[in-house]
Amino acid sequence: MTLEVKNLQCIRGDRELFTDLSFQLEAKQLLMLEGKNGSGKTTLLRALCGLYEPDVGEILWHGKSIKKQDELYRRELFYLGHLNAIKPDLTVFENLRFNTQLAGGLETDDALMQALDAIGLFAFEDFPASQLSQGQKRRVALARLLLTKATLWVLDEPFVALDAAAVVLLQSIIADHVDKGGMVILTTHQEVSLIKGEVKRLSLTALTENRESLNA
Amino acid sequence: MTLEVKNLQCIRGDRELFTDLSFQLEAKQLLMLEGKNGSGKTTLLRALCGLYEPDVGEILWHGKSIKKQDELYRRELFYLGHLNAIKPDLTVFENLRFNTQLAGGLETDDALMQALDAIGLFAFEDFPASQLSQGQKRRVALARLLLTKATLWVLDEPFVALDAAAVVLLQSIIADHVDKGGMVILTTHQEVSLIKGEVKRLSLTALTENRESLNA
Amino acid sequence: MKINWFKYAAPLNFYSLAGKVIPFFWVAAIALTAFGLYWGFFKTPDSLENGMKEYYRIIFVHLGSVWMAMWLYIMMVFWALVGLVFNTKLSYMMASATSITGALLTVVALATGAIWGKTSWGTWWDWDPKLTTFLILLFIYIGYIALQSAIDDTRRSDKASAVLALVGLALVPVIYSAVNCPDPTQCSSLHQESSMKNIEPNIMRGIIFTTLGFWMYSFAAILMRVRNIILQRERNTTWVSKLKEVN
Amino acid sequence: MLNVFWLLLKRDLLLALRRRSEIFTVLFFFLVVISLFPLGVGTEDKTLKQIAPGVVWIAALLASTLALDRLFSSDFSDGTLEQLALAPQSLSIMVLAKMVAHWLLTGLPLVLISPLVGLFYHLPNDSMVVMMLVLLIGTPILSMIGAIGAALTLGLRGGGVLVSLLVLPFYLPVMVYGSGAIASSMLEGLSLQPYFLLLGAFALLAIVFSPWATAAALKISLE
Amino acid sequence: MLNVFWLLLKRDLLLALRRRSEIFTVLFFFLVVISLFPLGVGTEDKTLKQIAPGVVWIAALLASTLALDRLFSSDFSDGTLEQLALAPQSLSIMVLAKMVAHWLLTGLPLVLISPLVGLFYHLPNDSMVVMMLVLLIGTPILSMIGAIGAALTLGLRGGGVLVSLLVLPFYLPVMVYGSGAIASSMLEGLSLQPYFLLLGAFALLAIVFSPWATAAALKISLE
Ligand code: HEM
Ligand SMILES: Nc1ncnc2c1ncn2[C@@H]1O[C@H](COP(=O)(O)OP(=O)(O)OP(=O)(O)O)[C@@H](O)[C@H]1O
Ligand SMILES: Nc1ncnc2c1ncn2[C@@H]1O[C@H](COP(=O)(O)OP(=O)(O)OP(=O)(O)O)[C@@H](O)[C@H]1O
Ligand SMILES: [Mg+2]
Ligand SMILES: [Mg+2]
Repeated sequence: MTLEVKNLQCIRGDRELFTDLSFQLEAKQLLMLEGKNGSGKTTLLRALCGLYEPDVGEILWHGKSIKKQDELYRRELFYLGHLNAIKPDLTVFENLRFNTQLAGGLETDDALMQALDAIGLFAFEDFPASQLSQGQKRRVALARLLLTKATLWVLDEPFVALDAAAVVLLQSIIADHVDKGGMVILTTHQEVSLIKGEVKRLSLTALTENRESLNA
Repeated sequence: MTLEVKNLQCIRGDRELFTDLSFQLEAKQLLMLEGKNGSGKTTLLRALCGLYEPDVGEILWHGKSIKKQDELYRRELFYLGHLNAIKPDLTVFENLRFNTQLAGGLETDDALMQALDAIGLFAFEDFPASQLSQGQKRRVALARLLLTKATLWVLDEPFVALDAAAVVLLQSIIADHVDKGGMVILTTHQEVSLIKGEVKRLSLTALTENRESLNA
Repeated sequence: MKINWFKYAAPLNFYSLAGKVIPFFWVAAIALTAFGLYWGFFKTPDSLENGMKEYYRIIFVHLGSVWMAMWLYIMMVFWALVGLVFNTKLSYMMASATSITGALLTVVALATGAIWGKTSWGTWWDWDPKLTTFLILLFIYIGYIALQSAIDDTRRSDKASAVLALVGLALVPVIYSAVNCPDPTQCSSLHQESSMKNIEPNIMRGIIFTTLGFWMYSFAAILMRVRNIILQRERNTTWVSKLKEVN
Repeated sequence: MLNVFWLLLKRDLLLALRRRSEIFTVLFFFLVVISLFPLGVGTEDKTLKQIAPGVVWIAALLASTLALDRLFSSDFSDGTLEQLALAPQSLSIMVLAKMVAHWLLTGLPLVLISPLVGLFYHLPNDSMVVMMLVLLIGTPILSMIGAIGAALTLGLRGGGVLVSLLVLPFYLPVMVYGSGAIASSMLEGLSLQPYFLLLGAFALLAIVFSPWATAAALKISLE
Repeated sequence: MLNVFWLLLKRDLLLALRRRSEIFTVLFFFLVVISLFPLGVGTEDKTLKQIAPGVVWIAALLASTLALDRLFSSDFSDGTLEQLALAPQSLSIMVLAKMVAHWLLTGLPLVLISPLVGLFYHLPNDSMVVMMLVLLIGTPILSMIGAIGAALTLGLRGGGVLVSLLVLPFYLPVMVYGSGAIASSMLEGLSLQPYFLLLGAFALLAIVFSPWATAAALKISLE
């Protein structure tokens, strides 16, 4: 089980975000993507999911290009971006149910309720999502982490809007997943510490700055 | 120059967020509003701005209810919420110009450009805002802080999406304002340290928990 | 002889190639159109048997633009499809350049037709199937151009407008048949006879020359537009910054 | 595969039921279009009958475009569309579900309310039945072609007007044969079969082709 | 106070005209809508003249409604509306500016392109002038009433249906008298004064009442 990135290059508009980016991620590894605002973290994550087509380079899952496996790869992938994918007109419970079922999950209603309780939304299950606070909305989106069977988690600034208690909770959820043999790629401007598992770091700013100093 | 809050109570749906909340803020003071997700921080901030009408209680500015001063109060107020108020179709520069002019500012184009440079958006001035990263968008919104003449700043999680360098920068901007005799109210789940000025703290969770333990 | 087509699919090579051939197309366009018009004005009868007066001479411009407008639509769809299949940037650029010239010629066809209509039927516009078809062709061209110009990101705008062209390709024949034969039960009896048979060979000659002239004009205009698009899109590459016309 | 179809269909209907104002806007618009013409044209029986087929189709066309803009845009802006694209199922199936929901919310109400047109325009009963039938076959085509346009213009400014500009010319054949069928039904002894066959063929074509094209367009817009 | 009016007007126009092609998009949109009718309803000279008044008003209603959706919702969802409400100026003035922008972008183009309607529908010159005049008076009313509806449906859920249903029928008199005036102009010896007086009165009423009502509705939806 490996994710392999080979010679990736992404250009947005006139700006080259990164060139010749290669790395490899194995089970039980967590990759922390670092970089200044606008360095291309989100772009890279979207490319890894297949939502953005890189200009050059390949992304391989189990040694095979992700473009060629399509649904197979997506079954093992969990992506959460800046947007929560929460419908304001549905209740918290309905939101979670729809999102897990969409990803192919067959959880019972009880399991869903438990996940919501665990993430700290006890008694909010029947609230319309429009009536939640910012952090509560993020929690609804994160509740899916407790239910998904995906191996590869791709999380774009998951800690945003969460309070201290929720940050600790989420850290333990992530650590747990890595521990059990999963893989996680995440970006964050806050420091995260894991107890077990291997933490890799990749800094996009460094890449860009190297290039800039080379050009200059 | 004082902001005085007297016996404020806010109820959302069936939930009492806080009752009998009173505090006072003077020049050269910074108020850190703390609390769990969903404890009512955003609601309180919006009430302070007059965007949300509290169920009970009064908010006084210079000893007079804010409802009765309307435009006068709004002239001295700067509010930045979860949303950036950035138009994707306008350029970075146009966004900043519109937002400052709307608040009554008469800055020259040069001043606007300087503010953008200072906040780390050099060379992005003519980009459509739709092409910015999350953190860059937040920076556009925060650039207004460098230009506003408002006394009272109300900031809802201003550090979200910013990278480490920008967090430091924003902290110094806030500290500067307090130093010069301004007032700041902000919520954040990250720790912020000020060098000078007085830091007050108000924890909404504590209030709620007190009440819950009283009820129990 | 084997030509490496893909060599010219690179913007750099295409740019210089196009620059070399454009003057020839201009010369051909002007010469052919001038000859066609000269023929039309001086070598054809002053009035036709079926009562048409001098003003029938607008046909030399009218038919040329009508035919080219339709032909360019096919070319536009072709380039869009090539772009979708081979993912070559150049073919998207060709499609977008073609759409503008095509729309322009459609407007010319409509305008010359309208002027003719005012003189012969006494009204600028009538809802005749032929005219309506052309109006709709204009709408489809405009839709393509509007979609393209509404999207900033060139990658997205290229692909999105190509999908639109593809949908158009499937639907245009259907639209054509709906406009020209609204009543499916009587379609065969209403089938339009080609008006070409009635045209004298003498007049036909002039028409053919102006049409060829318009065709050459289309080549020249499209190539010039593509060169502009290339410059704009590749403005940050080294080869563009070394061009003398840029500096 | 069918699972995800029902899942999306159910969700879209549920959302629409929670926010009913959109359905009513479409219906209201349809009614305004239909009732405005008798006012201008006068209440002559013959004229009314003559324009009725065209008016009802134009009303349907315009009403259908009115709701197109929102077909994908809320899913796009709250991030659900990303999740749909990443779900381990075919996007075309989900798109089809959304098309069906769109039709149930904008096309079907028009079919149901169309007898009112018959009343306003003094149509004979036979024609009213024909009208309902052609609307039943024709309006889904509108939803399906419209979805392609909506996907292409996702997130663009001026979306509503732009979609209509793109899509209305493509609606034309449906309108021509749809209103042709109603008009023929008022004349004696004309066979309506060709009309129904043609519309049926269009519908088939649209069902095969449009979910695929829409899914492709959505993926392009997500980049 | 006037400053903020110009500021908002300029911004809304800038947003809409970010690309120059957008003006053309609107104009061609009208052309498409206007040319749909003859294809659907029939191209006889008499029919064309009869439907023309209805057609232009329906085109106006359609464009107005299509753009209404975006009038406040994008400002609402990106937080600009909060900033408007917190600006040290009267919200009604800003709302008025947004209404004017909305009219300039949807009403005015129609007024300008309406001579083409005359051409397509073979209208006499006098009627063309009347048509332009009633559109000039009537389309701003559509924008103003529409703005109230847009503001009300912005926040209200469920209840929004009822309120928008209350607002929409106010469109009807404008359209009825507007198309009535054009139709009468084609008949000999009818005075058009009553139509113009009525429309003028509506316009006055709307100008006085709607910015205030819209601002109030916006404040409610912001809570
Ligand atoms: C599909 C597009 C068109 C084709 C193939 C076409 C072709 C022709 C041809 C071959 C003629 C020669 C006269 C004849 O019929 O024998 C003609 C005449 C004419 N065309 Fe077009 N035309 C097209 C579009 C238009 C348009 C868009 C207009 C008006 C806006 C127009 C207006 C006229 C008029 C007024 C005449 C003279 C008719 C007469 O007096 O016999 N045509 N056209
Ligand atoms: N749609 C777009 N079109 C063109 N350029 C874009 C687009 N979206 C983003 N960019 C550019 O790509 C760069 C990287 O953006 P990205 O969102 O990947 O950054 P990021 O590392 O996630 O930053 P942040 O920490 O602020 O979230 C930015 O400089 C931005 O200007
Ligand atoms: N529109 C609404 N209608 C009813 N209740 C609401 C509404 N918006 C928020 N609430 C409730 O009010 C409470 C406080 O929300 P608020 O947004 O003020 O929290 P917060 O302290 O800012 O939380 P966070 O840290 O997550 O931003 C929440 O529990 C939420 O459920
Ligand atoms: Mg990012
Ligand atoms: Mg909050």
